[in-house]
Amino acid sequence: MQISKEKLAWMYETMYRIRRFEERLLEETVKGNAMGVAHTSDGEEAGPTGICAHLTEKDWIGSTHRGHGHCIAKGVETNRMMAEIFGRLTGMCKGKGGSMHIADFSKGMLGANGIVGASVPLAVGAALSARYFGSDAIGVAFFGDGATSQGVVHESMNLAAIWRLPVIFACENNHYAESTPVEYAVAGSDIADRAAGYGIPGVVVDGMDVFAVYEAAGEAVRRARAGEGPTLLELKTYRYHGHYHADEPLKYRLKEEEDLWKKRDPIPGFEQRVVQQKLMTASALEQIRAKIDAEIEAAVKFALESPLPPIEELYTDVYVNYSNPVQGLR
Amino acid sequence: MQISKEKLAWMYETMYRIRRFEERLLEETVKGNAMGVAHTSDGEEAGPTGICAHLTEKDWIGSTHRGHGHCIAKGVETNRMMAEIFGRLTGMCKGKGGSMHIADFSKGMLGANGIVGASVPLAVGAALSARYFGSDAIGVAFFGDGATSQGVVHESMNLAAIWRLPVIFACENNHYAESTPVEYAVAGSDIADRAAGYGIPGVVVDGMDVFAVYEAAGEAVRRARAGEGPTLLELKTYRYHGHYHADEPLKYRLKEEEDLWKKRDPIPGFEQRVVQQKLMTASALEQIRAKIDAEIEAAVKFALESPLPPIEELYTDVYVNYSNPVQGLR
Amino acid sequence: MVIEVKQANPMGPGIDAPGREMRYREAFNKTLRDELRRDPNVFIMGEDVAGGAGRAHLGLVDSWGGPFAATKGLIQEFGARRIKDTPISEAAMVGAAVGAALTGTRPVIDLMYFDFATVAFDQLLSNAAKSRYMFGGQTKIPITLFARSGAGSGHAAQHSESFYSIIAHIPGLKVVAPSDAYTVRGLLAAAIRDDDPVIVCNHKKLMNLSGFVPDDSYTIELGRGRRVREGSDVTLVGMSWTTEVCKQAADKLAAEGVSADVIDILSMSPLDEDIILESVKKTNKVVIVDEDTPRCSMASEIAAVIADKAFDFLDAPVKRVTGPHTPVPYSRPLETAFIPDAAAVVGTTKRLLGLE
Amino acid sequence: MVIEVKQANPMGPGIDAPGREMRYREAFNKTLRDELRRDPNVFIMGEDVAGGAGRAHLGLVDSWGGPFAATKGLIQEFGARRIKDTPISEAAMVGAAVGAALTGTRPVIDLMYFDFATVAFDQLLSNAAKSRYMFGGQTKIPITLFARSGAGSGHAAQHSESFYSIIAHIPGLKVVAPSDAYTVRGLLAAAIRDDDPVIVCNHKKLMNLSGFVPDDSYTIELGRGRRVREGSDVTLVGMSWTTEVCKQAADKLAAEGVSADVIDILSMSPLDEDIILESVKKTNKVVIVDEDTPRCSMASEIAAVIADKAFDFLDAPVKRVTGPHTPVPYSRPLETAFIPDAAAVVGTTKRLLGLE
Ligand SMILES: Cc1ncc(C[n+]2csc(CCOP(=O)(O)OP(=O)(O)O)c2C)c(N)n1
Ligand SMILES: Cc1ncc(C[n+]2csc(CCOP(=O)(O)OP(=O)(O)O)c2C)c(N)n1
Ligand SMILES: [Mg+2]
Ligand SMILES: [Mg+2]
Repeated sequence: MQISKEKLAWMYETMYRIRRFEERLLEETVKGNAMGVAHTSDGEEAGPTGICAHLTEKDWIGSTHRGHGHCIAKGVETNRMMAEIFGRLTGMCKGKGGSMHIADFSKGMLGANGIVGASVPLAVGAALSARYFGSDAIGVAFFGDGATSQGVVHESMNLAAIWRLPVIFACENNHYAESTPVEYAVAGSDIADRAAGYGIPGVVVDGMDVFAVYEAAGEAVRRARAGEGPTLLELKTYRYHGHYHADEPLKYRLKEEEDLWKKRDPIPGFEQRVVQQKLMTASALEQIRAKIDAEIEAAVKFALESPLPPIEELYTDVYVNYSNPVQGLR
Repeated sequence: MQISKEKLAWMYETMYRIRRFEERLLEETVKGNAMGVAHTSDGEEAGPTGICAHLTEKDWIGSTHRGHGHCIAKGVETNRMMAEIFGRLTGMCKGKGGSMHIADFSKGMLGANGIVGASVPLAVGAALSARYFGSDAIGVAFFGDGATSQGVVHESMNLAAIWRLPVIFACENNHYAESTPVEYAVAGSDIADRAAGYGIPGVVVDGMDVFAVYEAAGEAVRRARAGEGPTLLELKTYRYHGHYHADEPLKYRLKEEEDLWKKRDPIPGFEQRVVQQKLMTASALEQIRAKIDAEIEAAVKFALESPLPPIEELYTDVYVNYSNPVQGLR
Repeated sequence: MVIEVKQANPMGPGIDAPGREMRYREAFNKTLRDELRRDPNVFIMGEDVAGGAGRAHLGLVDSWGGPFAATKGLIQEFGARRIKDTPISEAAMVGAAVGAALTGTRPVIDLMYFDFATVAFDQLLSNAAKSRYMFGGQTKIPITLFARSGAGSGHAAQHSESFYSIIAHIPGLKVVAPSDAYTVRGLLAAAIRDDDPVIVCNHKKLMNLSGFVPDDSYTIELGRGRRVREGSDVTLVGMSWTTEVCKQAADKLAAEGVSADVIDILSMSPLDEDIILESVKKTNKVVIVDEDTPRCSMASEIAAVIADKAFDFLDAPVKRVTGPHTPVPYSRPLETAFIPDAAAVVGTTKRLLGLE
Repeated sequence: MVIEVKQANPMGPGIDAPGREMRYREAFNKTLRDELRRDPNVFIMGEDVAGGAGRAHLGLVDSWGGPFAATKGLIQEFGARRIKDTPISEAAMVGAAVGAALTGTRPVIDLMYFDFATVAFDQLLSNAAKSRYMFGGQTKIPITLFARSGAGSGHAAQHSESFYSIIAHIPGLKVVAPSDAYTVRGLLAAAIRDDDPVIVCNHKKLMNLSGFVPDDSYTIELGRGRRVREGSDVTLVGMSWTTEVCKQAADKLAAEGVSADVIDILSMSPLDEDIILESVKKTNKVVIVDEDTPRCSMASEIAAVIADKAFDFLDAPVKRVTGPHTPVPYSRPLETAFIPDAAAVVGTTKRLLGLE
């Protein structure tokens, strides 16, 4: 597997950007600066990074309640993301969506989604559009292990399979849905095994290793663009924090398990490998980190200093046209 | 495989009862005596018969819009079925349900259902009850090839698999969902392959051969009663008539195909085999047919002579208790 | 072309345009064809919309043509790219339609029976209705869904729903209910051209009724009702099939010397409050007729609007004539009794007017 | 025990029974425990209702305890047979609950957020609501579902719904909305003991409010509202959180010399029309306060009932104060503006009374 220098740097930068974003967000959430609930994805950076490394802005991704990593990997600006989570007018959605609904249509990001499983039909629909227009764009649906239990995910896989749509089903198996262990809730051994029932490839991937993800995703993207149909990737991964900011994961999982996963952290793993293989220098990595640290600090500052949306925003964006609006009967 | 004389006779009687019921019903429907739509299941008799041969009244089945065969195999009386379809007060549901909603809770028949896929969670729920009460009763969900595309079917299979519930998923693959061929709508090769994704057995069964069904179902029932969990049976079968009484199937399938399937008709197939193997005599078979012919004629007569429900029935059976009913604002 | 609807006789030769009588279902099918021709981004998805999918090589095409022949004959002209048979996966279909709409196409979905909106309900409520708002107006969701509503065909409880109110309740969705061949053509075209998600409800009892339809394509503005009878003693408000019922009732009432103004709301969301309020301000009495079950229904909404905004003009209680708070029964006499009919409307109106 | 609710002060020491102050969520949890003890056929299903499922052997039990700790501490007493963690499969869960209820158990389902009723919507509408009717009364469906409704917690559009009206619209279902610790105990117990499907809506903003709760178990009859303030100038109708809003508004109005009668409907289906009509017949003016979006809402239904059945007693238009016809926004100032508050109710009431 050949990866260009630029791509390597991009991967590192992206993973580290996600990590810093999530860490800083958690701090700000605890301080009360994020308005609502925040689901962070630190630990899972390799998945979106390794996949989105193959995508351009014309490709589409669908995302979940745990969507910051997907957004960042797809190129959404961190200051407008942070502002969104802080409920500001400068946010990606003018503060109307929040953490669970960050979208950026200019970047091919179809939106985080608060309904478990929703990303999947949406990404299939984007793939359908791509096919309809004869473009070689593809759709990627990110979804969790827990989401495999939503019927619409199954329906969407079948639909994409019979139509051979250019879509990748990227299941981020972080081993928990809220507090529920995957081995309790999901029947069968690997989630990737579900693919066989639809006659499509299902691949188990080390979701802590961005190179492994990059490789598996490369083949899935190739298939999709070539019109060979969908692929199910199961990225085995782990979320370092609780389900949401206030959750205490040690109520349902063991410290030993956390430690084991953290030993396989995708970021130091990447650092060691690229330095050892002399693909990047320690100081180049250091420079990237410094740049990102500054970027994220700036994002927090940007968000904090941005105005809140005016009350009139409550009433806009419901429809493109609606002849007789009802603005609440006060 | 040992099958008692009584069971053999029951099988023949049941298959023939279904066949006659459907044939006569179609005639009456054309005459305008059945009030609504009728989906007949002639051709598919071996499936419900071979499965229900293992069940008692304490076991539960869930059924579909094409439910007459399931009802009959589970012991529902044909005169009350016919009366239901004719919209009469003497019908199984007082004429309020019709063909798509025949239920008989005294016989373990959870109801035909007009929503594709609905039988599946209902049968899983019945299996859950059985487990809850510590009984060895089981649930059987009959559903079509088309129903595999409903998300709830998938959700139910996963749920039953993780809980090892005593349930059988009996997919009647009659190769069409309305006019849509299974090979178009259902990804993968055999529907039975879906089972592997849930870590449960999936078995392809010749749904035109009641002995094959009986044998496969026997093992599935054994597993269920023994607490070993669910099984997916795919019964390959064929409906002789259109999707409903007025449908013309030759618009979407070939005469040659119909002829091939009809050559494998489960009823003559059974006759030849039992006579050849000297398990039953031709005259015994003849006697059964005569009995059933008379029964079905009597059912038609019963239905035609039964009263229609009085208008007050419109308002009853909505709730067990409801303090402030609204009887239409006239 | 926008055809002016002459209030006095909006369905007949009062429309100044060449045209002909045709059945509701024919007007529907014709409109789909028009819109497919008009806009290459419009495509249709649904179960058996063509039928016998994948069997063209056996000489089998257009084998079903959609429920009630809605899409009959379209695959021959537009091919399988634009007339897409789907598996029985309403949720995935609607979800995918939203995804496709978000990315530049204009999907039209045949949901078959209105009841099946339930299996796709989350996609409607959480994605179709909310995406534009949640995403701060970044995008639009130009999808159209159509389905058959109503009792009267012996399909029983799970195939006879009229729960428009559930959809009209949801901000972000629009709902229209044509009441004849003329309005289905105009409303369906408007729905497909609209940039928001629109649900078009076709009552089964309207399917085979005929009416005058102009030859040229036209739209009826979403959110506009119409007057189908001019009168002064009482306002009857109808929607979908009950517009037909109101017209019958108005004719019977006329024979008894009662002059009824009949308003056909056509659009349930947006709702044309003005035309209703104007009529009530004139007649001072109103009977709202809705086949749907009564609680939190369109009838309730219209009654509430009137009780607020035309209160000072009301001379009598606001009356609703609706289906009962029950599922739809199968047996014909019960099913018939479920549906509000002209006799019920006449009876309620006469009691309201103190004539009985 | 059935405790008589003293109209004048139904939530405080006016109840003649030993008891204590506790939070809404505590009363809820306590009631689940009571009912699980009372009836061995009652069991609970839902996502993370215990949490960390299957990890008892690692010393990890009750790891989540359900959303808002609704089911906290129950698995220790009742075990995994009766406190069942499920996958994220609301449709299968509700469908299986119907199947289980049809065969003798009494399932109680935690749907988590009210919004998620949408993914199980077909199971609610087509199976839970209709089975008894379609099957001619052969069976009953004693299931209870509960979920958290309402805005105010920064969860945005897909976790803040109040669409009770959609459920109340459906014949065969019942819906209740407790408004404090006292009523949640009585209504939840009544719901679980009821033989029909009942949905219990718990507003997020009520969860941590405290109120007096009798020690002994009791039920509040489904379909009965209550008066929470006695007054004569205007009727305020509240439900769920807006009952709290109406009480605040009544206090403010009292300070300005306006005496408000506050009716808390408690049950949305069945609806206690009598208590509302009685009040309106006394005050001749009404403001209905509903957080839900306005079209075809509970507020619409109540307005329609009043406009029909208390018309002759009305001195002024029937007013609704509701959320706007929009999804729920995320950013706090917008979210706050979405929810009807006491100021809005006071403003509308004063305008209605000609005081502003
Ligand atoms: C339909 C639906 N049901 C339940 C929820 C509540 N919920 C939010 S996240 C979550 C767990 C999701 O688990 P998984 O898919 O594994 O994603 P992860 O949180 O692990 O990234 C649940 C149950 C929801 N948002 N939508
Ligand atoms: C949710 C839902 N979608 C669509 C329909 C309409 N419909 C009724 S039967 C049917 C085909 C079912 O096919 P299959 O499951 O193979 O059963 P079969 O008719 O072949 O017995 C369809 C699409 C329905 N009843 N329910
Ligand atoms: Mg997970
Ligand atoms: Mg089939």
